[in-house]
Amino acid sequence: MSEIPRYLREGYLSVEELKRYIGLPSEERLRQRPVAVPECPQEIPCTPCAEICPTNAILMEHPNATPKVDYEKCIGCSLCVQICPGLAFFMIHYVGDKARVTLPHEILPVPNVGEEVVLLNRVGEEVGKGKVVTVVPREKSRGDTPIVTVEVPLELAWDVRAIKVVRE
Amino acid sequence: MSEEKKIIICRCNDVTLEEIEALIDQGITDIETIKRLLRIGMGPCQGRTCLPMVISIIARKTGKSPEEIKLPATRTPVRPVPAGVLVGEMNEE
Amino acid sequence: MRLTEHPILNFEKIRKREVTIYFEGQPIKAYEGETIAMALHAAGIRTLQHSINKHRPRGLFCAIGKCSSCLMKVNGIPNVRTCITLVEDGMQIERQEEKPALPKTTKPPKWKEPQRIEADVVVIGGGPAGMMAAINASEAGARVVLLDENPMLGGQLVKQTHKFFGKREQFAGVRGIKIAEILQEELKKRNVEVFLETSAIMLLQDGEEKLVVGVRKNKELIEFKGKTVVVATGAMERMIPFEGNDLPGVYGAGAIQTLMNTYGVKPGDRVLIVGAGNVGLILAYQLYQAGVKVEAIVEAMPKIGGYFVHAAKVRRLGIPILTRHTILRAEGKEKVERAVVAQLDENWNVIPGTEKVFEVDVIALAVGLRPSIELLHQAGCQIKYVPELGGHVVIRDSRMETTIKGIFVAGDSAGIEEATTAMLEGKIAGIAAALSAGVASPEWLKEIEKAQKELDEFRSGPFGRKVLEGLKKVVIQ
Amino acid sequence: MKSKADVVVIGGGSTGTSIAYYLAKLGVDVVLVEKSYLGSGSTFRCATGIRQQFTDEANIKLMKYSVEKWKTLSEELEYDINFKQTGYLFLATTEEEVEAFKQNIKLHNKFGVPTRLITPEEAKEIVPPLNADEFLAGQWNPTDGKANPFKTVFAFARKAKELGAEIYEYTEVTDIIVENNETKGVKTNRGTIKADAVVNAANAWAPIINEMAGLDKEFIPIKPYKHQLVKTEPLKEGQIEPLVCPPAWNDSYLLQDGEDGGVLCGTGLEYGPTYDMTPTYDFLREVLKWATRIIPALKYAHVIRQWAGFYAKTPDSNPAIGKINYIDGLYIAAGFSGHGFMMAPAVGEAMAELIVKGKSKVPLDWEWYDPHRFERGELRSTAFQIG
Repeated sequence: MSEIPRYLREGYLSVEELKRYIGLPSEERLRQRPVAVPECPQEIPCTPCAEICPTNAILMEHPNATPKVDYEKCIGCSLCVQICPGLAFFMIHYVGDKARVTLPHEILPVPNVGEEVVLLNRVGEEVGKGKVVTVVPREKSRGDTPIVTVEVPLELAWDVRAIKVVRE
Repeated sequence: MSEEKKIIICRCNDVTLEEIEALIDQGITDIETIKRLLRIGMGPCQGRTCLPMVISIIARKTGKSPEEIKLPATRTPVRPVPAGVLVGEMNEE
Repeated sequence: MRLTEHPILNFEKIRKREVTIYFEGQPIKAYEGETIAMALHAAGIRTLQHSINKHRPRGLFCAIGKCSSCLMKVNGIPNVRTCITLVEDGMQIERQEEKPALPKTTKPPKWKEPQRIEADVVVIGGGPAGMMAAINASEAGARVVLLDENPMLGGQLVKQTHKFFGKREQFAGVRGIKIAEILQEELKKRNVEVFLETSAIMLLQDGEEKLVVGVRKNKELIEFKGKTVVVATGAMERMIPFEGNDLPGVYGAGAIQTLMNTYGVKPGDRVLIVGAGNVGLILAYQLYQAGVKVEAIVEAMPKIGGYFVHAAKVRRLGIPILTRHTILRAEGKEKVERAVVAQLDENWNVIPGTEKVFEVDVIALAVGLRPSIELLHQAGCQIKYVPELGGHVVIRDSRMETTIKGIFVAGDSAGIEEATTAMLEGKIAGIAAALSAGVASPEWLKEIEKAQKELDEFRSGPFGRKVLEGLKKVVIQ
Repeated sequence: MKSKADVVVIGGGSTGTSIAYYLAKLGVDVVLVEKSYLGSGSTFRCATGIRQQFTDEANIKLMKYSVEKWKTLSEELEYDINFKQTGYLFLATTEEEVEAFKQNIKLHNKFGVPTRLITPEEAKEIVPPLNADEFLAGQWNPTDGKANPFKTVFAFARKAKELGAEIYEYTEVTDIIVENNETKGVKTNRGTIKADAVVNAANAWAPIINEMAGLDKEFIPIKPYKHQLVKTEPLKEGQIEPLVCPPAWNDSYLLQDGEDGGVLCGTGLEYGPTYDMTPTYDFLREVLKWATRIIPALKYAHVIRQWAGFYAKTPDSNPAIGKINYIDGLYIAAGFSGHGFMMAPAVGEAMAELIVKGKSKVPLDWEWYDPHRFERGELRSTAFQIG
C-alpha cells in the first residue's frame, strides 16, 4: 500500500511533487512570457491539449501518456488551459515582484478585469488577495471554460490555483 | 435491536441486514430460499436495489465467492405496468 | 428551490409553461417538462411515501425510474414512478402511507391490438451507447427505431457538465450535455424513429425475429418488431448497507445530477459524498458550481479512485477528501439531518473513536454503478459476475453480440466504463446489428475494426487495466 | 451425505417434504433428495390456493381432511405457514352453470363441506371490487383458503430434520437400484444411498424416475403442462381475499397473496406437454383481459412479475398415489395436475402410514388414486381443475 503516491492519497499535488513529476520552467523562461504548466501526473486516455497546441509544444507518446510541455516551444497562448477537460493546465508568468497565474474558472460570478479576488491555494485555503489582469469569457474560450489571469505575490506563484469572487 | 439500529437491505419490503444474517446463521444459505422466506426482491423494483447486496452478504457470511451465487431469474415485465395497459385501452371513466 | 443562474447550464428549455400540481391537496408550482418528483423536491418535499411494512419514510433515490422509492398515488392511480412521470396541470399527487386500495371503477379496460412498429434494428436505451448504435446502424443502411424510458434522450450525458476526455474524434474537450445535443442532431438527420417515455418490458424471440414489448407514458402498449436488437440500458447506482440508508435525503449520485443538472433543482444545502471515484469527484465540483456546500467526500480506499485531476479541481475549492473513511449511518427524523463517518484501518475495519459527524441534509452515494441487464437476463442471455465490470454482465463476442443470436449489448449495461467507450461500443453494436440483420454491406466491418482499435487504445492505460481484466472473462471469440 | 436410510424420498416439493416429515414423525430414518432447491419444481410457482370444492367424492373427502390439517399445521410444525380460510368463490355466467353449481353444492354438503349458493350482491359483499353484474350466482365455500408455499415447504423440511431426517438439495437421482424386483436404494450425483423403500415424489419428472426403476415411461403417463401466473404490486388486504373464478371464462381466477396483498391472476391458457418454463407474452395479455373483467379496478394495478410452473397432469387429472406393485418398496405420489400443494398435508400423512403400516386412517381413496389404473385403462372422472 505504501507505494501510493502522496498526491493520490491527498488529492492534490504538492509543489515538491510538481517539481519531481512535472518539472518547472526556468526562471528565465518564466520572465519571458506566460508558459503552460500541466498539473497532470497520471496516465489517462486524454489528448485535447496535445491536439490544440498551435506550436506542438505538448508531447504525448501515446493517448494515455502524461503531457510533456517543451517550455521553450510554448508561446503562452493559453489554448491548452481553455480546452483541458480536467482543468489541470495553468500558465505562469513572472512580472517584476509578481507572478501572473492563468487558471480555469467555471464558477459564477466570473470576475471583471481589475477586480480584486480572494486567492485560494491547492487545498482551498485563502492565501491573500489579487487583482484580475485578463479574462477570457466563456464564449471566446476554445473549451467553453472562462480563463482568468490573476496577479499573485511571486512566492505564491506555485500555490494559487483557484480564486473566489466575493462581492458585497 | 432498537428500531433505529435497522440496516435496510430490501427497500420494497423493509427487509433488514439483521434478518438476512439471522437466517444464514440458521443454515439457510441458498439465495432462492432466503429471497422467498424474507420476501427480498419481490417488490416493484424486483430486486434491482437489493439483490447485489444480498449476494455480497451471503458471500461474506458463507465464504462462497459471488460468482457461485446464481442471480435469481429476471421475470417480465421488467418494469411495473398497469394491467389495463397490457389489455389494451384503460377505458377511463 | 430552483436554480436560476449556473456557470454552464441554462434551464429555460426545461421550464416551459408554468402549471400547478396538487400535493395532498396543496397547490405547488411546477413547469411543464419537469417530472413530478423534481417539482415536489423544488417545493421542499423530501418524503414521498412511507414503506408498506415498517412505515419508514422514503424519498428519491435513483431518479431514473429504476428503484421503487418515489412511488406515489397520482390522480388516484397507485404506485406511479413520479421521478420519470412528467407533470400535467391539475395533477393530484398523494403520499402512500400503506398498501394502496384499488381505485373505484366499474369499467374493465378494452381489448385492443397494440400499435406495431417494424424495423431492422431496435435500439433500447437512448444514452451515448444507444444513440451511437442507432446512428451507425442507420448509417449502415438499417431502418432503426430507438426507445428510451426517460422524457429526454442522452442518458447520463445530459447531466455531465464537464468536458470529456479521450481523443478529438471521441468528442474530447466537449461537454457531456453538448455531446448529447450533437448526437441528437445526428439522429434527426437520419430518419431514426425515437420513442421517449417508453419502457421496454419484454424482449422475446418471435420466429426468426425479435419482439420488444414497450409501454409508452405508462398508458400505451407498443410492439417493436426487429431483426436484431441492441440493448443499451445503462447502469444504476449501487446501494450500500449502512444504518438509515433508506432515509429521504440519501440519493444515488446520478439522482442529484438529474435534479441539479437536468431539471435545475437545488438538491439541498450541505452534502456529504460517499465515494471518490470519478462520479463522486465530478459531482462535488458540480455541486460547488450550483452553489451547494460539499462538506466532504469520504472514500473507503486509501487513495482517490477517479482521475486525479478531478480530485485536484475540488481540493483547491476547499472540499476535503477523506480517504480510508466510510459512512456509518445517516441520522434524522423523516429525512437526513446528519451523517456519521469513521476511519478504517488497513483491513477495512472501523477504528473505534474516530467517528465524525457532518451536519448535512443530502448524502450522495457514488460507490459504483451496476450494469442494468434485466432485459438481457430475461431474454436468456448468459451472464457472469465480473467485479471489474461492476457486477453481473452478459457474455458477448468482440462485436458485442450476446449468447442469443441477434441480441447485442453496448455501454454501461455491458460493463461499467466511460461514456467514451459506451459510444465506441454503441458504434460497434449498431453496425454489427445492421450486418446481422442483413441490411449492411460487409465493408462496414472496417468501421467496426476501427472502433475496436480505438477502444483498445483508450483502454491501454492504467485505468483501462481493470476493465481489460474483466473483459477477458466475458468476451468470447 | 448418509449412504443408508430406511426410506429415500425423491423430490423436495410440498408433497416430498410432507412425506419426509410424517415419516420422520413415525420414527423412520428418512433421506430426502432434491435435484435443485426445495420447492423449485412446482410448489414455489403455485397460486397458493387450497380448496375442497371438487366434483367427485374422493377429492372432496381428501381435501376436507387436508384442510383440517392445514388449520393446525402452523402449530404442529411450530412455524407460521400463514394459512388463512378466506374461501373460494366460483361464479356462474349462464343458467346451466347455476344448475351445475346446485349439484356441486349438494355433493359438497353431503360430505360436510359448507358450500352454498349466493347472489351476485352477496358475492360483491365478499369481494367489494367484483364486477358483479356479469354473474348470475356464486358457489361459495368460506372454509377453503390459501397458505404460503415457501414457508410451508421450509416448515415441513425444518421439522423433518429436527426429527432426524436428512435433506439434501442440489442432489439429483441418476438411477434407482432394483434387485429382483425390490428397491435397494438410489444413485445420485453425490453418491449412493441404500434404502428399502423409495418414494417417487418428483411430480412432473416422476415418469423419468419410474423409467430409472425399469418401468415404462407411459406406465403412469404424467405429462408436464406449462401454466402461468402474473402478480401485481402489493395492495391493501381485504379486497380480493377469496380465490374468485368464473370457470366459463377460460377457467380464469385471481386472489390476493396472503403475504403481501399482491393479486395473483391465472387463466386456462396451457402450453405443453413441455418442460420449458419460459413465460409468454400471449399469456400476460390474455390473463389480464379476464382478470380486469372480473375485477375492473385491477386495470390500475401495476403488474410486476410473471412466471410459469407445471401442472403435472395425468389423463384424468387425478394424481397417482400408492404402491407400485411390480417393484417392492417403490411408492409414488405424483401427477397432482395443479393440486399438489393443497393436498400435501393429507397425502404426506397417508403415504407415511402406508409405507410404515401398510394402511392409513387418512380418508384417502387408494382405489381412486391407484397408480395402476392407467395400465388397466380405468380413468376416473376428471378432477375439477381451474387456471
